Amino acid sequence: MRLAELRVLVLRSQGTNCDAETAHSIRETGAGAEVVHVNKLLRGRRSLEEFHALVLPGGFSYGDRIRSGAVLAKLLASRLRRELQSFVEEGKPVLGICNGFQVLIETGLLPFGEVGEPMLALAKNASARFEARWVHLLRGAATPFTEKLPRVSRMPVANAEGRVVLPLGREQRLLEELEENNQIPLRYCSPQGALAHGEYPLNPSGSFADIAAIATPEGNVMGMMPHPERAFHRYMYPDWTRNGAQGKGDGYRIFQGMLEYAAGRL
Amino acid sequence: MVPLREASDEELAEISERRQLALNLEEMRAIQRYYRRLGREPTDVELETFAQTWSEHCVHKTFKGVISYEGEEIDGLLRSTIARVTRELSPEWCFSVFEDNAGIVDFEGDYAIAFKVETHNHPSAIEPFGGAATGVGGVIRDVLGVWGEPIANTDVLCFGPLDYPYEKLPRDVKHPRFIFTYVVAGIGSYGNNIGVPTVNGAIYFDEGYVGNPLVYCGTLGIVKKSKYKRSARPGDVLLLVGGRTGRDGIHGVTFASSELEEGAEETFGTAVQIGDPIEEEKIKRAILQVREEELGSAITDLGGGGLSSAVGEQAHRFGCGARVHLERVPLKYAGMKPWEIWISESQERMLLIVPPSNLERVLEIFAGEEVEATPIGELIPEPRLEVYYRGEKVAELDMDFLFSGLPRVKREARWSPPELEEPEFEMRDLGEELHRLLAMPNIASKEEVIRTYDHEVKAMTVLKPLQGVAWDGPGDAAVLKPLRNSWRGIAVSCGMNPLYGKIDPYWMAASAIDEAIRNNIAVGGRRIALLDNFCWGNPEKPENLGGLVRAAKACYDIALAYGTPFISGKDSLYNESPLGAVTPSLLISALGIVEDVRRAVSMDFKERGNYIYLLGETKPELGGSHYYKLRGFLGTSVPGVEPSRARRTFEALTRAIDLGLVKACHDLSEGGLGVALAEMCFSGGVGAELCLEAVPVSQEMRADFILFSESNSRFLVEVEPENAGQFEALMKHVRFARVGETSGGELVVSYRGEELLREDIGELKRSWQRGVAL
Amino acid sequence: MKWEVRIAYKRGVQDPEGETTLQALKMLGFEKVERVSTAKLFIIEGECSREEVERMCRRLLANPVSQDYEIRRLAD
Amino acid sequence: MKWEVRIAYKRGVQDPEGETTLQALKMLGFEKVERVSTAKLFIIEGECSREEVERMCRRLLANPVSQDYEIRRLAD
Ligand SMILES: Nc1ncnc2c1ncn2[C@@H]1O[C@H](COP(=O)(O)OP(=O)(O)O)[C@@H](O)[C@H]1O
Ligand SMILES: [Mg+2]
Repeated sequence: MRLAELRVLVLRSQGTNCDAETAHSIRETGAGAEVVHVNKLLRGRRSLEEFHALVLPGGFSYGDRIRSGAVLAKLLASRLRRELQSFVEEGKPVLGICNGFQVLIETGLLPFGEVGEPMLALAKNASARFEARWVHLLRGAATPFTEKLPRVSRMPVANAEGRVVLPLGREQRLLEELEENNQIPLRYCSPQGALAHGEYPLNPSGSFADIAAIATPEGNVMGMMPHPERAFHRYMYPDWTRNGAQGKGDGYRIFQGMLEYAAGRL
Repeated sequence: MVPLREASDEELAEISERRQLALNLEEMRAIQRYYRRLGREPTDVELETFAQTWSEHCVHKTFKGVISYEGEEIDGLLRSTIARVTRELSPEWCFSVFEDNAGIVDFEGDYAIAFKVETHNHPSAIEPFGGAATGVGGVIRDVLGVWGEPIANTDVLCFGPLDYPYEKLPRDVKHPRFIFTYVVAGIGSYGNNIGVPTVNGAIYFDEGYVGNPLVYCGTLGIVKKSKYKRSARPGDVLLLVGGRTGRDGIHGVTFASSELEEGAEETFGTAVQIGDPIEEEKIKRAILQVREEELGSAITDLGGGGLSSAVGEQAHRFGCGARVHLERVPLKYAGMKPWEIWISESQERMLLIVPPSNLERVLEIFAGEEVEATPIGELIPEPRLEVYYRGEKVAELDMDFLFSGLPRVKREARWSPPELEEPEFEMRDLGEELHRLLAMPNIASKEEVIRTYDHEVKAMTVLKPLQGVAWDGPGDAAVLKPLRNSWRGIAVSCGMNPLYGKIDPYWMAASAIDEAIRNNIAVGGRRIALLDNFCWGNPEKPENLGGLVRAAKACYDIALAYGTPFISGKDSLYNESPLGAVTPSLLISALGIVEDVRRAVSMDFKERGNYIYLLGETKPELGGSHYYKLRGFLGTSVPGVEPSRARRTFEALTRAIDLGLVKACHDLSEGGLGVALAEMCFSGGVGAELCLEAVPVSQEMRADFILFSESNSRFLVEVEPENAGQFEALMKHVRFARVGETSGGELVVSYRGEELLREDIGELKRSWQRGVAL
Repeated sequence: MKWEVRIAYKRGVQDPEGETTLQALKMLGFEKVERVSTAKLFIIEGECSREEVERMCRRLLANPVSQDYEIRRLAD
Repeated sequence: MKWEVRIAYKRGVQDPEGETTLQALKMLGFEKVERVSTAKLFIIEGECSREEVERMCRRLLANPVSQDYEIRRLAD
């Protein structure tokens, strides 16, 4: 299938606020994108099946009340469970950005692709603050989303709850498992590519093991804290006045990877 | 019914007081005469309507009244100063000025940019989180109220010193640290949640803000001119959309038009609100859809005065009347009285006017976004405001009297220069002084605050508030690229100089304008439009008003000379607390066009071995400077502005930027040359060598004065040596000089062969970053 | 000593989190819930008197204009 | 019926808000405070059984990885 024939669902709910630029990014990468309100899915007016890929954009779904992403996630998990599960099992790509990452964790889809009880959490940043800053990301496990990235890429984060927490007492074991399964595609690092080791602000949230993104073992579902749509063009970079405004940025490569993968398997 | 016709003057005053109407005796008498003519008594709903519609907050009595000042009769300060600039310039690119909730200027094709800045001072003093948050929410609604899509926020905040002793705080005055913390949290929370980036602002600290913190909130939006509907007619439906109406915010405008006295918390406790950004985000989506489908005939926000102001003003605007049924208004809880419903200022509500044939589709759009939308009445041909509650008429007012019956206020204004002296003191080690200046709270890095605000959501922020090699240098203005398929951008900047006002408000205003403009020019902005926001003490005190008049006069003189029209603004008077009047503060916000955002210039030095130019003339103008303040002085030599010379500088610099000759540019403001240079160095990770004797001065000056004078209209510019000839040719008619070169890791300043200062730029940065911790 | 400080918005001040929670619970099938409100707790340990905790509330933790606070001593 | 649900980070999971509050209190001169932790309360009204409230916690209000919940019946 050609990229242009792909139809990507950018799912929004009340409080989603990065849907427009995310849809733009998809279109500029060459695919079709449609922003659809979750209520349309819940009421059966639209269906996941119509689409080749799903993106859960950033924002504050339902005001991030209770916990970031929790309300939207629980609605999806309880009312669209089957559709969502089969979408994932068909191998269609699902990308959660920031709030979307939180949603994917709260649905249980991350880390192992099963809708159900969450096995991870995204907790309040260690600084107890909202953190809006650019970070460096070290590419780890290969996923369709990240394979086109350079070893060290740059994107901005903007969140209050971005600290990945693993189940107490089982952190090391689960971490090893995630690593073995190639499930940690991005980690916070220094400009030179050395792991952040929790150091602030390289790792802006205090995320466990510097985890910035998590994917399923199959690799078609990924959640990431940084915002690729805000690093899509070079002119969006915080230092383009030093290094030039021309060309695409690292964020573009995330969308490109996702879409080429979707096109390739159809 | 309220017995008014037979009331004595004392009784009139007592009624106004007891009902918190904030109407003065003359106004009460005008109302009394009206009812004597009608031959009946007013209802409480009617009285409240007058109180709202005639409040300082809603009609700007002072700015529209008659002021006598130094033998001169000023017939409408707004009209004869601020708005007059725009009238005399009347640029064809001004789409809508002073008439709407926000000023609107052309951008590109069918697109225009709306900009509005508001203040939310009193609420923020009392409930800083909620006050600041609803300040953001309110100004965003101003932009929605011109069918605009909000794209960016600004915030300028003024607090007392963060180390202010607790013992000195009067009862009911919250500590500056408490206010600072929660105001910042409130701004961030609302802006981040609703998904509008906060891209520009400033923070000032001064003793005068202890009792009167100031919170200025601005919003920019994109307007489609062809979809800007203002065509309501009788028969059109009044549609109330958004959150439910509660008792909150009752008497907010009368509150804003009164001084903050002890016990204000109890009296005005209901004026406090927290806000719900998600509700507003939903409203925004629905309104933009209604706009796209062109289903509405008018729109306005519900701000001060709630329904009573919004309905009345809209009907008045379209030359008709309105009929409203208050029992249709969805309430948060039962038991509200009709007048409470009528004037409630519950947040997150808007008023749409919709032709009946479009109503069904509009309701469907709102339902789709999970927003309540309720028809509450309609416009009627008769020029009357009729309000019903459960079938009973609770108010019937003549539109004409309501909108033109307000007796014009007459006020006295007086100003005499304060008795001040120019200080005499010895120069100390300039390296140390520079470190201390950089750490002064007004100058120090605000990064901790800025990073709690999302400044990039929407992916339009091309030049960010923080710039440079480590993304942490202090930018002069933000540049946004509002359209995905166009390189045209806008530059947003601000200027404010509260310290200068303590010497002369005229030069304070002139300097604020100059600063806002030069910040904008520095990044590549042009065709600049201005907004003014006055925060002053009680204007009934002639000394307060005198300063205000002087500032307004400067706005006229300077903005006209610069060719920069005002497009909107606002005044907040009565900023008084048990500690006295606020430090008079004029914020100027500037909106410029950037032809191609790829040519925008950041302030960080880019490379070693480049030339450093200083544009503009340095004068012994240290009155109100941070250098004086550091040494404990105020002084008298407040910076002036010479518009014709400055304009030449601005224009030449713009040409140089367009030709790509400018590698970095920073304006000189607080802390003057020394601070600006240090900022450019540590932001770029590049040192500099500066020869002070090369600086163009107006007269012989001490080295420390050259280094720290705050003369206006100056820039530092980095230019590559191979472009020096072309750059200098462009500057032919400008006072300028090459003052140094970029170099290694140090900032070195010499004067006539003697080294005055040699500092490591990393150390300078550390001093600057230590200044203000959240 | 161990103190529990409970802070809630005063009645009449909006509680969007409570409202969203109510909606969400209903959408998840908990139909019988009628009202949800929220509050926040600070558990403070240290040798502080009740008066000091009061002062903490007024200086930092709560805003008496919009919020009510309640202080409770907990068993150590 | 009226239930109070208390949600807190599990022991062992960092409570950043508690930590910053501790620092802030110390900065304000409350030197004797040793530890601050935070929790959130949901007050739920309606004809629900304890089991239902349990279910609300598991299905929405708490994340079992990072948070503990406690349910308490309040007097009506
Ligand atoms: N409260 C604030 N909100 C948003 N941006 C801010 C705030 N304070 C400062 N900034 C941003 O920080 C940068 C530097 O501001 P400031 O410290 O006032 O510098 P300068 O006086 O040198 O122009 C600007 O981009 C400004 O918009
Ligand atoms: Mg500046």
